[in-house]
Amino acid sequence: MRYMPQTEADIAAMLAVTGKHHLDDLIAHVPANLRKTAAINLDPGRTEEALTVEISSLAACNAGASSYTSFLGAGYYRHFIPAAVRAVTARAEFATSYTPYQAEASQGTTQAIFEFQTLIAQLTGLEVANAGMYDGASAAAEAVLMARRLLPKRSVVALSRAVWPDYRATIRTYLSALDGIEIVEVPFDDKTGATDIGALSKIAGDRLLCTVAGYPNAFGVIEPLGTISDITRRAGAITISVTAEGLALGLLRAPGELGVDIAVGEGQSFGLPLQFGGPGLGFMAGRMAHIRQMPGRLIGQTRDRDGRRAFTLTLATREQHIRRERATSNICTNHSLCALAATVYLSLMGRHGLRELAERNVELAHQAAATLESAGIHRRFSGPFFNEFVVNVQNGTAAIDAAERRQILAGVALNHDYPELKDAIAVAVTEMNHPEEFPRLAAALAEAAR
Amino acid sequence: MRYMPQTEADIAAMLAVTGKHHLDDLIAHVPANLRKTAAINLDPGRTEEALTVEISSLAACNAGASSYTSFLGAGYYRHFIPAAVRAVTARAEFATSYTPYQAEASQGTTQAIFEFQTLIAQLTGLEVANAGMYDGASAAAEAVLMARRLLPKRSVVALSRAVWPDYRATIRTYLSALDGIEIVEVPFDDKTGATDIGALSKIAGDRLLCTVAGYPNAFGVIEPLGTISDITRRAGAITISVTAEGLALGLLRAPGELGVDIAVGEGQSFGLPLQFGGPGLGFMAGRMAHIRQMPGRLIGQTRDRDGRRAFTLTLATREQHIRRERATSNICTNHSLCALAATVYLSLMGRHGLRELAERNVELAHQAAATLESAGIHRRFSGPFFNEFVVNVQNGTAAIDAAERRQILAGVALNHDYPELKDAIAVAVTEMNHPEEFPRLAAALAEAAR
Amino acid sequence: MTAASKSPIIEIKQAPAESSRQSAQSVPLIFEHSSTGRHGVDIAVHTGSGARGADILGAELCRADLPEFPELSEPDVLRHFLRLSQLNFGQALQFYPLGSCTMKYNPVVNDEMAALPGFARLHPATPAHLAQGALELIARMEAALAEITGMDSVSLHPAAGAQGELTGLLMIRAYHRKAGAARHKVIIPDTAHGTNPASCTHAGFEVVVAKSNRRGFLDANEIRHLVDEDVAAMMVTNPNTMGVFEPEIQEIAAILHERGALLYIDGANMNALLGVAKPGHMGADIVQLNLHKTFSTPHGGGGPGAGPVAVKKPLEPFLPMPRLMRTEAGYAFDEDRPDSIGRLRSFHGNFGMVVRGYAYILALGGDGLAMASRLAILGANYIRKRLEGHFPSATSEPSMHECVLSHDLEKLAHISTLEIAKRLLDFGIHPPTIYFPLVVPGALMIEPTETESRETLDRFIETMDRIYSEALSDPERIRNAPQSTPVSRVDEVEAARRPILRWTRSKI
Amino acid sequence: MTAASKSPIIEIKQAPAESSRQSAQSVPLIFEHSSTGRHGVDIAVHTGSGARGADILGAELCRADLPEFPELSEPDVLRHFLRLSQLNFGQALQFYPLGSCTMKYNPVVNDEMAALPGFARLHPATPAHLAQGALELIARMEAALAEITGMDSVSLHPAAGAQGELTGLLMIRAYHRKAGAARHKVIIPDTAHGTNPASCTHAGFEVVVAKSNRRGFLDANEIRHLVDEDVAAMMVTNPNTMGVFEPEIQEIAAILHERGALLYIDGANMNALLGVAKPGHMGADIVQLNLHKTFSTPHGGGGPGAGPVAVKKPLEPFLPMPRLMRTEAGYAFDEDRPDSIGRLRSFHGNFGMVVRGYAYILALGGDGLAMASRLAILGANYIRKRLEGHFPSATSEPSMHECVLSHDLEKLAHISTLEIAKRLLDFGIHPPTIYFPLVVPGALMIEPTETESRETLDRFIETMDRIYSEALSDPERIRNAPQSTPVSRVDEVEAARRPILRWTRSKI
Ligand SMILES: Cc1ncc(COP(=O)(O)O)c(C=O)c1O
Ligand SMILES: Cc1ncc(COP(=O)(O)O)c(C=O)c1O
Repeated sequence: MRYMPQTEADIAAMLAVTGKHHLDDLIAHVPANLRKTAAINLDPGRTEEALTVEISSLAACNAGASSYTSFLGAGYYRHFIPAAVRAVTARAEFATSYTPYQAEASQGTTQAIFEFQTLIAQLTGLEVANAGMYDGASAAAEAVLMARRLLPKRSVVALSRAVWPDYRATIRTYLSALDGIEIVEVPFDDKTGATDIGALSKIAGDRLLCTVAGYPNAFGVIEPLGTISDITRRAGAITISVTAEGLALGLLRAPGELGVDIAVGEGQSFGLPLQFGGPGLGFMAGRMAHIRQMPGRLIGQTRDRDGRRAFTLTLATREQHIRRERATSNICTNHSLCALAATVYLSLMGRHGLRELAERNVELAHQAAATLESAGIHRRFSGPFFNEFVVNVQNGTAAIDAAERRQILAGVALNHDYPELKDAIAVAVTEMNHPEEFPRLAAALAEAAR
Repeated sequence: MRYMPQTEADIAAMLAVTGKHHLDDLIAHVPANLRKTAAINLDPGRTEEALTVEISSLAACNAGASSYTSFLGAGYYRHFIPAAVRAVTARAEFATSYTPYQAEASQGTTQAIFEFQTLIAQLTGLEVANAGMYDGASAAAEAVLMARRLLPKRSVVALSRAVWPDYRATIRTYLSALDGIEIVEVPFDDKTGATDIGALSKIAGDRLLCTVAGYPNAFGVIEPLGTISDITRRAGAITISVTAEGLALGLLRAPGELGVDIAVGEGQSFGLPLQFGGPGLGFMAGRMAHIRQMPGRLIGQTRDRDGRRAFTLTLATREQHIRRERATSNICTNHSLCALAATVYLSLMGRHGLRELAERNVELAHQAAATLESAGIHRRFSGPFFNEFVVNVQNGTAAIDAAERRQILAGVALNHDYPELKDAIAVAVTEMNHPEEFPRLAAALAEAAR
Repeated sequence: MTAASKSPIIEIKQAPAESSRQSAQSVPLIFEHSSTGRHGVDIAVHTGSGARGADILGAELCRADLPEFPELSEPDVLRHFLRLSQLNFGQALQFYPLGSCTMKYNPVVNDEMAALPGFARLHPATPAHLAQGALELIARMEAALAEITGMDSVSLHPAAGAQGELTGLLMIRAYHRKAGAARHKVIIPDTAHGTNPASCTHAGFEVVVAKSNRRGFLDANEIRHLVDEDVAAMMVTNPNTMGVFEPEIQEIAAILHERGALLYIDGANMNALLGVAKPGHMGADIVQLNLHKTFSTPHGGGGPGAGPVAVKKPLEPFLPMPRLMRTEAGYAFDEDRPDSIGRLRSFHGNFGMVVRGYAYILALGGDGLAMASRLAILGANYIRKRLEGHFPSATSEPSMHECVLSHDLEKLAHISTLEIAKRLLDFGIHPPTIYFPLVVPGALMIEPTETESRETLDRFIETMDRIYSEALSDPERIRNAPQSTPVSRVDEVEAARRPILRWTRSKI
Repeated sequence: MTAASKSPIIEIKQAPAESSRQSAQSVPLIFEHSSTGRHGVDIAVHTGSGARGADILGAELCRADLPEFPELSEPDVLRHFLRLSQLNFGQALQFYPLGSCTMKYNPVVNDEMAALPGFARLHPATPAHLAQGALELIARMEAALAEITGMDSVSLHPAAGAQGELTGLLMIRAYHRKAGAARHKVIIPDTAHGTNPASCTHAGFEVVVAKSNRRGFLDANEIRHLVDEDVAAMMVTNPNTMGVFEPEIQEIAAILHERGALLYIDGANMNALLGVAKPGHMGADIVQLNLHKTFSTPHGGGGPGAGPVAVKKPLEPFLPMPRLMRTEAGYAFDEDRPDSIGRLRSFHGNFGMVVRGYAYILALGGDGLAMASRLAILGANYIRKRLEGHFPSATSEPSMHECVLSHDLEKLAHISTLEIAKRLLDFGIHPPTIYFPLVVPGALMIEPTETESRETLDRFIETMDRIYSEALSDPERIRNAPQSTPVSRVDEVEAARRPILRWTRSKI
């Protein structure tokens, strides 16, 4: 088989060294009953050509990937990825290396991740970021666990209902095993679509552990993060901001500036393909004072024996391989190559490009909203939004089907996760959408609404 | 612009050093009338996204690339290319380096090309091969020029009519400027499709410079190369074999074994995409005794100052940059990255894989021929063939159109280049064709023939 | 032996530290060669539809700037990261026998398959009927992994092995809850990987450590004493981190089941078991797999990977959301699963890794997978045998796909395992996993994998022997290693003492 | 200046030759780590349709074997070539100011465009109506290059610059023949690139050398004396290989035309002329362009490139076959062109390179191209000025996109230009073109291109100055350079004396 070099002769020679005659002699000590039933009943191996044909035919059965005009978002966003990002992540030196345990043979990975940590810290306006997590949802859950370690006596998690359903579900799962934690869902303001500040204030007592709010939130609405963190801070609790559309941080005020203690989010918008939802990239930033409670890998700057600057994994005493059952997290393999992609992407976009792109997204999204408005399709919420907004359409799901018949994926229906928003559709607009698409969308939805 | 780093500040600072104020001061010495009319009237630059969209839409307008079952060959062959070939040629160290003038900074390229030269020598059964030429046709022309340098007194080039039309045309163009050369076209045997030995014998006199024959030839027929070279050698002339389907050399007797002096051909089958016909890869192998008349680059093995094995461009005294008007060829930039691709491809296929693939091509092609035969579509020639053969179909071009309506590209009509073969179609069959396609092809052609 | 293996061991040697240390290999930080006004992309100009984004949102919502963010041209950004790549070792370039990590060849065609537009551009919220190809691939992969492990159902949801562990443990918890029992202990062997105990804590369990015996495996009797009705499950890595197949695993399973506890098998070492023994047949109730180990997806410098969980029928209702189901209309996700533990992440798992793993399984087929494990085991035993003189095995038991070796150089020459590891770098070989498992002082945990040639193993063996002699003849040389890498020995203590975790202008 | 440019010049230094020379970087030949029975591909098994290929053809047609052909697994083949790649410099990784070669950034997106299945899988014999996208791209590229050069028609047929020259010269020949004249001389300046005279000979012309004056350009009067009715044409590279714009080019064109001769402009240096001056306006009748220089297609270690020819109306009938034409049915190839010189290769040119070049033109647009030339010129003049102290310009004329420098180190320290070049390698910089043009003893021909940052140019300048001082203070160091490359100075004389042009078993 092409991936395995051993020839008959190699095998014979190696067996001889081990004093065995047949390959199976090497596993003779494995209980016979197990070996007898171990055969794997799958097709014989395929040539590279055959497997390429077979998998390509599966890829071809995903019409949604190509032949539709798309306004899908809801936590994953369609953005253009410069070819240079792929040119870097394809480098075998990056792609086929392990977690950089041997610093001297890993300065490429360690320096790139150190740059990633810096970029995330700069974007979030916080002091320090880790090397990345699996995705935005698990990063959000880990942030709550981190808050808990920082304030072990507190028990109430104020979780905005306007945080993405996937994220809220993940937080619930991660917390499900912890005793004495109470998750209180903070309603959203039915008009603005932002977290209900009044409701939050009521919850913000001395049992409050942390507040979790989207930025922007699941409705694309830009939360009044400053107010939320003021209220939370006054209660002596921790503010966690959750961002699924990382691009927004290129234009919106930085969470750190607004009093957030832990900023987490999804980095998919930073050069990662949609890939049907994974792998994505979780990011987490916080305060230096909290560093020992931060989960995940950290790369630090140090020196080599000759005084040259070097980078290495550090503060590992927080981690599972040292701390075992007392580790801050069980994370080991994270999403390093995705963090590298984000580092290349953000370096290419740079100081001005990222902001310009964010502005362009805002502009296009508002243009789309206006086009829909003039077709009688109104926004459900009045709060300011970034590149995604919610519209109300008579029998929303039917409207989505109608649009689909016109080769348009109009957006994501919210009724499943928000029964109270029966006819609401979340529409995402990025630089991949062209203004000519807006009237087509409006027409399709308006017709269905009639 | 993203490819150019200079900022306003850089430009100002650099201009200051050069004592200029404006960029255009640097070209003030260029005649004003030229500068005035020099503006380039083309669209403004495009973002990477925009150019990707625009070029992708052109790529999408080539239905022939994807949605048809294809039997096209006639000098370029459809073969599977392992992903590992692309993984190597994509390496920036290979792709963005120049011709290896500085050996110490080019051992990657020089060693790979040394390996290429060896592989081609092994395939052709000759002593030495060069670093590659543009393509098979120009390599064939250069081979005739080389023969001429070896036998300056001789004038007659016996060019088999069964050599590909493109190749013959190229040879004529390259020779057009040389005085005293006479190209005599050797007819092919109307039955076998091989070069007419009788006719060749008549031409093989003391004015014969060289004989040029395909192996296999334009009809896919495997020429009696041994006989051809015997006749040629007896006349004291040089035998040149021309191979467009390089894969054939993995199974057929090596030209060198059969008395060929110079073996040239096209290496596209060795891991190069069809790419609408270029870039391809010319290869040339010959005898060590003739090396000083060989055109093109040569990599040689030598040592560095510390005695370590090293590789370098050598025998450059044959070349234009040293020899100028007396150079063996004017070639400078060749197709080095294509030669690298071929080196990787041949290394992957290896000693057995290449032969197995060649055998599989023979098997499938003969299976296809048999299927057509039983549908009443007969081979035009009786000579042994590799993976391409010629069939006769009533009003051939009409038949091709009929097949096309059934999403089949049945082959290449020969009537344009060979008026005497009015209804002949060259059908190529490779490992990319699946046996189920053969009855469909037979049905389509048979119907049209009726 | 071929020329390659006959050729003398080659060592990268360099000059006295001083000179070799100002290597042009060192690359400034991206922020340090940034220059105001440069950009690596061009953004389509404002359509003129109306106000600019910042004006639309208003100043109080927008940040002033992204100060200190990089400003470079595309060529300079690319050059920066290409040059960084040259500072790394990688499996594709070097032998990388990192124990417990299965650094096997990552087929390049798999990356191309994942990048097919039909997969790469598929949005996770695409209506199921427009994503049937992706869903079918998921279904096929679930079925293949079930067959390979001998389990009943598979979920591709978890992002990595550790998340697979957490998933499994939360399922165990839910299972007992459902049965009305709140068992709160999980037994873990002392040889377990760190993620095992960490996952237990995160799943709300208390860890009970089981000692493996001096032969390096678990004693059923020992386990019997530990299991009470407060024990929810036992987590066993098989083969364990000593590279030893747990011979009494079936008895252990029986003991656990008899007391109503479950057996979780950590399948990170599945590369030893393909077609050799199925966890399902050992009595496992839950197994997690690491696609980035056994199934060849690239490690990427620390992920992304994927950690599917496979379970037996009784646990199926507890699998995380969403579950793929077959309807007459085709494949769809089932969101209505009352007993499910819920989600541990967004969407449908690391699909890009699933495509790669599936391509790998197609390439090898059932028999190829079985051969892979046998050759991996052969390689480990070959190395173990040939090195036994200087680096004896930490166990008398047969090794599976990896071997754990020890040495006496600490005693003889005050040369530590770490120093041996660093010295290996000078020969262009990535070191094995070291100081793990914890039960073996100074352990060298070597996993060659089935994709490395005998010549490569021989070169490693000869290098290890050479280092052994060198330790006795010239220990300084080893203490000064590595000499050939872009940086010399990195000061990790300093890094932890004064953490510098980001660049700031002042730091230049 | 930014931190990067302020940072001290970094040099790759290594140990005394002896030690640094047994670098693990040296890679055995692919044949040397081949082992009987290994294979890097699996071939689909024989369908059982009938006999095997070898039996079908019979023994006398088939070779026995491919003895000595490589036998390796896929991982080992990949590792071999990846490791070889690490022994190369490349523009993407190092500054590569090779004069006359225009080593500018090669945008990676261009490679992706060429690899689109619609182009990569398009067979050259595809019926035109099924390849309209490709044909339209060709048409657009022809039009763009005509606009850029100020010429009337373009053919993308030639595979490289030299083949473009041959094409042009054969057209010139055909043109005169058609006019009933058999002119057999072509005038070429002494500064011409070697391909120019070589192409002339291959086109059946006799070369007449024109001296450029001591200021480094051509004298119209001088030319006037050389032109008689036997002169078919003059080939001029503009800017010439001194990097100087030929100020009298228009007079020269007039002189030639007046005597019925044609002007061929070698456009290899077009990177200096974009939006600056169009060859067509200078009086050129034929121009060839090198897409792999001006238009950013990768050099690939020596190709593939593409060498389109652009001509004025009167020469259009002689362009090579096939010609693209627009019919009401769309684009098609015109095979019926009686005056055409015919073909110089198969099919329709190096289409893959045409796609890349077109993508580049789209990316820059008209203004971007004009800016590219201006910045390329700025860089060359900046380097020339800053180096003039130690490395004076070989001409007093203003430089265009490249500068040709000389030095007195041969005299002062017996340090040759070659040694300076080798020493540059130790600083991670690829040397300029050396000893060319031939008219300048020990020439250093430096072409920085517009895609290199000022910091990169500064580092080069500082390094050159450092080498100059070193030549005086420590010449041995320079004579022993390079020290940091995988091999030390390579013995090219030995290579030519006893040519070893292939591996053979015995050679091991
Ligand atoms: C035995 C074992 N279990 C679990 C894990 C954790 O897997 P991951 O790194 O994918 O989270 C590892 C990885 O090193 C391992 O070796
Ligand atoms: C001035 C000049 N003319 C012609 C050529 C030949 O071009 P090519 O190498 O593409 O054949 C070159 C290439 O070096 C050149 O510099």
